[in-house]
Amino acid sequence: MEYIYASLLLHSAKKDITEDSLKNVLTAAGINVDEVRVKAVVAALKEVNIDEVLKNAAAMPVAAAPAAQ
Amino acid sequence: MEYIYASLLLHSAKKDITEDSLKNVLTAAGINVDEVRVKAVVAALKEVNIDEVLKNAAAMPVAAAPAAQ
Amino acid sequence: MEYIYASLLLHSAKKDITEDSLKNVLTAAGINVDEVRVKAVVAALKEVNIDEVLKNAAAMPVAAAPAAQ
Amino acid sequence: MEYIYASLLLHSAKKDITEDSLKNVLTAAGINVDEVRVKAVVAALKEVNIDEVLKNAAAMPVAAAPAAQ
Amino acid sequence: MEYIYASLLLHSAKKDITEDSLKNVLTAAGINVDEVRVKAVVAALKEVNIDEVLKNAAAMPVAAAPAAQ
Amino acid sequence: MEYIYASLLLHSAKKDITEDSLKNVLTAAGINVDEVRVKAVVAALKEVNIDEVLKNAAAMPVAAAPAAQ
Amino acid sequence: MIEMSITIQQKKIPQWKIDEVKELEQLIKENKTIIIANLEKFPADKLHEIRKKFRGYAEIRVSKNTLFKIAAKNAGLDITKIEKYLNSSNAFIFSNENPFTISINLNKSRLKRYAIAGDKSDEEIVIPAGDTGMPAGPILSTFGKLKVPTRVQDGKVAVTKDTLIAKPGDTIPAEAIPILQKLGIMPVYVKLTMKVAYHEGLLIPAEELEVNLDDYRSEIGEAYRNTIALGVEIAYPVPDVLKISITKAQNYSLNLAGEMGYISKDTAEIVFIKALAKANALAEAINDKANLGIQVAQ
Repeated sequence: MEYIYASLLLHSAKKDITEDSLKNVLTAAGINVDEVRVKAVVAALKEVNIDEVLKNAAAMPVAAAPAAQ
Repeated sequence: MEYIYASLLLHSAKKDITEDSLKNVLTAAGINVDEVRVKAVVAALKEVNIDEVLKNAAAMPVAAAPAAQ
Repeated sequence: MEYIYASLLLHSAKKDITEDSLKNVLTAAGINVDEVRVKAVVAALKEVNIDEVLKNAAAMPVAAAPAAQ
Repeated sequence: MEYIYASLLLHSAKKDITEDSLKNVLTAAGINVDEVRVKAVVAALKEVNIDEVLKNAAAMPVAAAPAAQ
Repeated sequence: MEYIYASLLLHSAKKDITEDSLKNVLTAAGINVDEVRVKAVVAALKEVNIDEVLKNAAAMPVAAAPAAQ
Repeated sequence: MEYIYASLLLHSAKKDITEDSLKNVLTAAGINVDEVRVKAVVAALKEVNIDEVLKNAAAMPVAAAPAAQ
Repeated sequence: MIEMSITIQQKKIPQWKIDEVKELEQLIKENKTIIIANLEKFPADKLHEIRKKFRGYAEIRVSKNTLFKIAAKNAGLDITKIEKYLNSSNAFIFSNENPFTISINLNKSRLKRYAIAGDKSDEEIVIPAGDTGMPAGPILSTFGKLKVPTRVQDGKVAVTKDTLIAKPGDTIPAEAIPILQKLGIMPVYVKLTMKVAYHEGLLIPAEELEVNLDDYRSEIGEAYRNTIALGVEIAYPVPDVLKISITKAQNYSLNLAGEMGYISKDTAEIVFIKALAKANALAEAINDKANLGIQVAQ
């Protein structure tokens, strides 16, 4: 989840999520950055409206309690 | 929520959440760090079992039960 | 909601919610105090078990907002 | 949660939430003010659109954080 | 479900779902295409507002995602 | 989500999800393949037991209840 | 004028009236709160029950308006403000309590009575299922008119299902009245209706005196949820709040991963859940349109 946390960190700070900004954050957290994954994340996020996703996540009704434990 | 994402990033990278590590991550994200907030968050997180919370978060996505004080 | 926030502030500080204490807080917040409302709030809150209400508010499933779009 | 109650009191009275106004309210409620915390809360609130947060409050996916007591 | 996955692949890539495009995708995945079924799926999807269906699916409680242990 | 649908298509056709097979399917769908993302998805899926995940995913009430209008 | 007539006719005034004015004057001077309540339609025999409940912090007096007026004037009250409430039959409540406390307690000390023709119900009236003890006979058709399902059991009428016959505010059907009496259902409230409160120079009209405690409860709940939401958003450094912040961040992260199809060990499940949810929804949608025999994966 590191790449997602880092992306949301940037997003909630209203910074652009670019390969560089993402790498900076991950590196600062002491993570060995996987270039491929960074590129993939940035590319995938371009296709997603993050605010929309978060809004829906918040509006989500009492969700699916996992079927079994 | 920046402080939380940064903390989760550190946590999932298995790094200690200290004032320094948190500041590093936030700064790398281009955020003007508020020393006082960093101190307060780090101190409060010391009392939280993050793994436990994440496990519950995943298992029960929505069921309000904040502490009543 | 000012009168309610002021009352909850007093409550969480473990102070009695009296006409005087309520007026003090409201005035300190720069609010022109309505004497009649203060009286009404103080009388009403005497009858309400605030801790109980807070506990229920917390326990209420946040489902409150189904994705109703 | 006194600092938040006090902040929302000011907000709902359409007053600016400054270190001074917050301290005034807290003091009026008989609370020993923690300067550091006041600073932290005021700084944090500056980055947040309170109205927006309140609008979404009902939809909050407040999960899994039962009172630790 | 292969026919559905293939249709969703085309849809999310913003391609028309035709008998040819569907057959192409299925064949590329090494699947023996059933012409009748292809026809049926393409015909049925014409009568459906796919975006609408997906939006409803997304609005469903999907939050539960137990973190991998 | 194209990469995911393509992976699901291959998986449900009982084909290995390799960089080549994934690229084939995506190309057949008329998608400009992003090599990096293909690599990232294939690498990530290697760490995941898809059958297990799908079983769990399907067991979620979520999957069970599409808006049945 | 009144004073004049008093002086002139003093000898004809019975002693009890003079005493009463004196007593009222005393009560007015000694109490911060005076509430004028309507006694019309209030059964006099119920007054003592309310008095009993108020004993110790409020005194209820039934007096003639003219006597109260004189007493008020003597006590230095600005009579012009309350004059318009001094008509018909009134009770006067004297207390040093907050007027809203009196209002709340009047509400709590309300009594109930049987309905009479023309009454509106103050609460939901439900005829409960079960044996009514009433012998079968013409009463059966009354139950029928009220659409209450019955059957006869050992010669007695038994109601087979809880049946609502009036909601609060509805006029109670006349034919139901004897049945309600036999069943011991008292759907009409007896309470003193406040007209106005006079409190330390403030005049508070009846509408403002009504206190709805449930409204307060729901406002407190709302305020609390707002507070938590704001605390969560700014990561207010209290462990219990941070737990919720973390949960929220995690929920957001998982959903974002799911929507963008980001697969890792932690996110594979949410990604596939979302993909499957969409695939299932689509399969179901076209299954409805044309019977394709597609098995919705379950």
